[in-house]
Amino acid sequence: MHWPIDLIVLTFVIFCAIAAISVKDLLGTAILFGAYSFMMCLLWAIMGAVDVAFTEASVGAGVSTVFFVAAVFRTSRRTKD
Amino acid sequence: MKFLGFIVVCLTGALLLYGTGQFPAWGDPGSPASTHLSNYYIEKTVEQTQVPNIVTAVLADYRGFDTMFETSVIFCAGLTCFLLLRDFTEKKERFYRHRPTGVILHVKDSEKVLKVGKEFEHIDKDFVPSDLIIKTVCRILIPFIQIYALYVVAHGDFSPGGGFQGGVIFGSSLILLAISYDLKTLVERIKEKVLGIFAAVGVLIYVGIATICMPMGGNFLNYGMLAPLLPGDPRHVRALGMLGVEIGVGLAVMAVMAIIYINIVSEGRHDEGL
Amino acid sequence: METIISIKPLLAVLVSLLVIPVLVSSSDKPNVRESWTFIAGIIKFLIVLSMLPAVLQGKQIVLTLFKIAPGADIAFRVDALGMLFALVASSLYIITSMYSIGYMRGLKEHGQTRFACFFALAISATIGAAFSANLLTLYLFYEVLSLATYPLVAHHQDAKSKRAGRRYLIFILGTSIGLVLPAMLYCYHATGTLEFASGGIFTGQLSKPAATVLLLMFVFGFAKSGLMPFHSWLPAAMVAPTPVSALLHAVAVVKVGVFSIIRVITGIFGVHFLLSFNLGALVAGIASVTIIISSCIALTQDEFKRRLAYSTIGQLSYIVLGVALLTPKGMTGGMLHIAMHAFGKITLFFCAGAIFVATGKKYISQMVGIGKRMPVTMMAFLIGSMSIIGLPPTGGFISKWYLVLGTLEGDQMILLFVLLSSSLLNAAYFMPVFYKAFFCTEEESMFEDKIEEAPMMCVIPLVITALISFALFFVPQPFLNLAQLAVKGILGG
Amino acid sequence: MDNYPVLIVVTPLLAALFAGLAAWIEERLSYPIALIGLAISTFSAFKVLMRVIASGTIQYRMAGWAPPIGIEYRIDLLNAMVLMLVSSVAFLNLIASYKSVEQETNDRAASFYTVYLLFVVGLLGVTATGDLFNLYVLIEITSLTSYAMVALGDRDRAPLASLNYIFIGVIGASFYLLGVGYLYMQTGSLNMADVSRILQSHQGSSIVLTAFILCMIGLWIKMAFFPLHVWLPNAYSYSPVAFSRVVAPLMTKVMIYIMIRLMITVFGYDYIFKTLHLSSAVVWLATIAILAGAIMALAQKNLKKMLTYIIICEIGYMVGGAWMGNQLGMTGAILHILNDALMTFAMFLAVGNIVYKIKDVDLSNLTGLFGKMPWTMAGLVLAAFSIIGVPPTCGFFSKWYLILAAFEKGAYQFAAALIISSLICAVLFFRVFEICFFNTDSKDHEHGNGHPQIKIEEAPVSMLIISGLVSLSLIVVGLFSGTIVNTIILPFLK
Amino acid sequence: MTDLLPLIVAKYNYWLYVILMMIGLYAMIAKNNLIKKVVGMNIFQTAIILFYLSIGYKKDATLPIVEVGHEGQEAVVRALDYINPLPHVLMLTAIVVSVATFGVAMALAVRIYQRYQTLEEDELRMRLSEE
Repeated sequence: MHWPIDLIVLTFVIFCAIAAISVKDLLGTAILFGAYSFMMCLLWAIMGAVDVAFTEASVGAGVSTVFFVAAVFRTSRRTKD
Repeated sequence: MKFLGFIVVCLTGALLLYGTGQFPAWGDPGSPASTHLSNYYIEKTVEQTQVPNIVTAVLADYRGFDTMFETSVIFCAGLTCFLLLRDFTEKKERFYRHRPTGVILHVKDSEKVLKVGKEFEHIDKDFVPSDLIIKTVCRILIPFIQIYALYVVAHGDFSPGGGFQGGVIFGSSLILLAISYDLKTLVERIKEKVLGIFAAVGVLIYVGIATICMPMGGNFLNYGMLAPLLPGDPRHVRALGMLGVEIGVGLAVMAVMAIIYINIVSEGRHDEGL
Repeated sequence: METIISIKPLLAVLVSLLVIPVLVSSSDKPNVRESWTFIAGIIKFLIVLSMLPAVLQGKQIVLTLFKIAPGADIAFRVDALGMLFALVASSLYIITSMYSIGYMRGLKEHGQTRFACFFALAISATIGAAFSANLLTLYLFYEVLSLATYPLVAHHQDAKSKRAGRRYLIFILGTSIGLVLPAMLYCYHATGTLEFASGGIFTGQLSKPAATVLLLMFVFGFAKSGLMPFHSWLPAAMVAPTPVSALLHAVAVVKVGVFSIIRVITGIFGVHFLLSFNLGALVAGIASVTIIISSCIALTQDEFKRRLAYSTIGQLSYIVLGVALLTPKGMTGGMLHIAMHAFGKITLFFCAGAIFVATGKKYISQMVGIGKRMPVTMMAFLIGSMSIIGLPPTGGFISKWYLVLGTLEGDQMILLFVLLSSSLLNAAYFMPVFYKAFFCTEEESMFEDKIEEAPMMCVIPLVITALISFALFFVPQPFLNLAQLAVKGILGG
Repeated sequence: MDNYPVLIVVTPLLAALFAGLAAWIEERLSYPIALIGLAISTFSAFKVLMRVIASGTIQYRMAGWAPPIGIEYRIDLLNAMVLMLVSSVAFLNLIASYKSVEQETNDRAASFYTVYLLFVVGLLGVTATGDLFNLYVLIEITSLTSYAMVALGDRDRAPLASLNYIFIGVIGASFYLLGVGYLYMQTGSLNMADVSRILQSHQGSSIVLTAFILCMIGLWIKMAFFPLHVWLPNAYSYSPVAFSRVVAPLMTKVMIYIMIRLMITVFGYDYIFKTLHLSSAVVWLATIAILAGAIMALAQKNLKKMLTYIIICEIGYMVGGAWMGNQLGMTGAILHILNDALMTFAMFLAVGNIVYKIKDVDLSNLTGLFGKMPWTMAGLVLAAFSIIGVPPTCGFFSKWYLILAAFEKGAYQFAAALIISSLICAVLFFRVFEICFFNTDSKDHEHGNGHPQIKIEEAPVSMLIISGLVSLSLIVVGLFSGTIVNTIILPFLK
Repeated sequence: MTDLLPLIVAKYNYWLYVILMMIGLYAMIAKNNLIKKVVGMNIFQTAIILFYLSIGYKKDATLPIVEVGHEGQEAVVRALDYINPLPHVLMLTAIVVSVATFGVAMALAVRIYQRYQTLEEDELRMRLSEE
């Protein structure tokens, strides 16, 4: 087991998750969300779920983030919380 | 609301923690989940389907029925975005650039649409990207990304990947095109109609292959029955069936990703956007 | 007991249902529509009549339609009591249809097709209730009747009828869903059957308090019987056109309520069961209170139809009282009173309607001298009111006679007193009308000379019913025999 | 080889795809395609129902793999009944929808039919499947399509209603998915029958208990069981009529079906009622749900909104019946699935006709409707009677079983709630009838001579016929409820 | 206390999933901005995926791709050597579902913004009650 890597990634995942929902700028949320997805994907790759990790890398960190940015582009970056 | 949310969250958390108490240790090879069904898949897949990537085999064959509906979900998402956002009316407010002089015209509230050609160029109101480096790099990259996507689809039987991942990557390459140039470039290259047909056809390939198995004498989705239709070693017929299905998935996913992106970013007008 | 399986009861119910589409399709041809109503009424009556001989021979006609749950089917059974009621309702339906033609056309009412359709539906439900073999079927037809009557009550579609309709529904639907339904389901839960049996369906499952509560739920739940305190819908419902008040609120609807109570007392609880807990007296008490109070209220009413309505409330309680005596004579009297009161009261309502058609007057105080202008109507009124009061030579006397005998048989002197005093009250609220109508000078008369009798279609029916009331004194046989047969069946004699 | 079970689900799916293609090629083709697809599906469902009644449970192996390995369709009497119900309701509604879809989504009718068919595919698949995870995927199809449909409705409010629906719907589905995960962890299997077999030996496990609670909460959210109902009224009342006519009768009922399926087939009676002792608590919840639904319905001023609260009230009936823990209760709940679906369908068909004519169904807009749309109103009245529980409409008979079950268990509060809700429904509907029957502007005329002749303006015939048929079927089903109970429900429960 | 630490360590993936799930759920319920809610929804869904994958993990096992010799030399496959593939399959489907939902949610957010010019829930509620 690569537990140090594991632990670092885990910390990042939680950090990104909390940051993504508490940043006061939606574009920032978008990027943090992408980072969260990517960290998650790393975690899964470590756990041996390569197919899922691959999908998450292309979907979560890729397309979803783009959708997110597109939506923010068409709405607003402003958020109260 | 916050307080209520907090309580609900705590209750859920408590319930989940309670359930966690009797979990088998993490990674225990003897846990029920890792012994009951999974062993069958691991041991029999290659023998029965000739596909070394067990995940692909389970996905497209043993549990192919799930995947068929998963593809339908994706199709449905694309359709929903189209239904929700697509707006066939032309925007009243437009910007044009006079090519020779570089003067920008701002047309407000006019039914008349200037003819776009040598003289005038329709430009986006909100976002006008014109970075030569990005354009050039993307121009070079996109074909490679697309080839990679095809590889992911085709090689899904042997390595991680498959129709879904390949489709998403292909879709991303289209989105990249839109981002690096502009939306019009993408929409001109691949018409909305083509995307719509691709999405439906992709799912149709899947369902069609599954359905053909029935008149061939097997159950729904039983690729083994396709042997008379396909060339090559009859032992590989299941692998071929899966490949066909994956292509369908890839096609559908690619189209749907593009549809969702285009519709969101242009608010359904398909003219201007990121 | 011998039973015959026959489709006739179903036919009797269906006839007027099946005629509804025909009525709707001929809505723009009033004459065609009316003749269809007639034809249906007559066929219905004939079907009912054709079952009479078998019933008089002590046979029962049964038909099971749908099996819902064990012991609770949708089924018909024609026995003497049901026959008696069906005979009254179906014969009066023909007469009322004739009357309503005269009445509705005389007043140029709107929505006559709708009126005819719901009338047909209501009478179907009445016959269905009469022929029900079990409580479930009875409840079914009871509810259908409640709902079919609503558009009739609210026929005028104005603010007043809206209020009346609302009150009608709150009382009728509220009690039937809120009281009868749970009581019925509890019975089914306790016994596993809802079939009317001559000895009742309970075999010791109930303690006295439970039985009391259940009985009260039934007695008050069938609010159509007008027992106090669930009576006030009936006067309110008098805003309906008179044919409705006449057939439904003097015969069909209210009698279905009373009939249901009789069925529950005799078929569900059983006479012996009630006797053993002495619950008959409870019901009789409620009935006597209703009799006295309603008669007193009737004295104060000036609107003709409302006075009649309060009179109806009292008379209905006679029937309940008679059955609650749980003695053979008393029950015979009660059942007989279904018929006798029906013919008497419908005559009175017809008269009220005829006066309204001819003069537009609704209040008794406005009727001074009307007897001179409409002598036929008022003579019929006299016969009708005599029947209600219970004076010979009218049918009312016979039923009241049996009721009195019943109280003596049961040694219920208080009830005897109630009966007699209420007869006096009856006379007190009817005779002034008659007095005002005839005994006045020409100057006091409130009517012009040109006022004449109502249209023929109004007058003929009321003459017929008056004559029948009269004749029933001399020939009470069909009804009397049926009532005695029913009592014999119930008491297992 | 007999492929009817899978044809029930696959033909609408194929039809959806072809309709989707037709949207881009020849728009007019999509409606007939959809119609044919659902007709075949209904026919297959009928065949399957007949076969199941005649010869018992049918198993169909997808891709030919034996059950725990592959996915199977296991169709017993309960499934077959619900399948028949879903497919025929969807089919009839499609016939009735032609005009209203034209009216409401003029330029994208073809896409509408595609989504509609996918929704039906989801419902049918959910009902037919014997695999826990397949169930999740299909729930997601139904959910996703219903988000789309809801958002297509009222231009202003529908998107927000739909987004809230998404949030809650995702929570519900995810809870269910988590529950399945817990079950998978305990048993290693996803096939319902297999899971059930393995669970026999894990009755006391906290994992199973958590799985059970998670699944139930997930489904309760999806079916809008009282405290979790907030999404339903807006979502259903703002959606297009053609869709609310099918989602209102079917969606919650199918969720109830899943709940019953999980209770009976997966976790088992013994586990729920003998090991857990949750029965009384849930029956109390159901009682509150019934009363709350009914009372909230009283506060509504819009016919469609009012009906959605009545749906919430009816859900309480079924949950309460299913959790009563006796055979009568389960009978009542299953019978009520059928009856409630039919009566809600009849109700929404009638409301659809009204909406077609007068757009806004605020109660104050309904005056004089009995004159204007007599046939529609006749359908509405029948449906209302069924909801109130007037015999011989079918609503009465399921209530009959439910109340008896409550008596048997001694849950008198539940029986009382049923009766009170009936009374409240009576008040609700007669309030509507009063508005439709009396003209508010009518002068105090003594004798009706002032009634203007109201011109009849009925909805199109295609809508009327379906509405009438379904309303009449309420009585027919009611009268034959004994037969239904004896041939389908009781053999299933044995 | 001595056996609590190993318990925590042995199942830390599960604890993590519970925490992520709580974060996601909290964001969905308590956040005011609709897009934030969508993010919460996605976190919630990925937490479930993490849970499933944790079930499937096997110590000392490798990726679920069988090493096949060339042309017919099929080695004996030992189940212990490979990670459980079934959760992976299920979660592929779940990811697809979640991205589909995400796309639809974003489209709806755009629609709502078009109509009301805001994505804050309290402001939306105010706008709705004004009308």
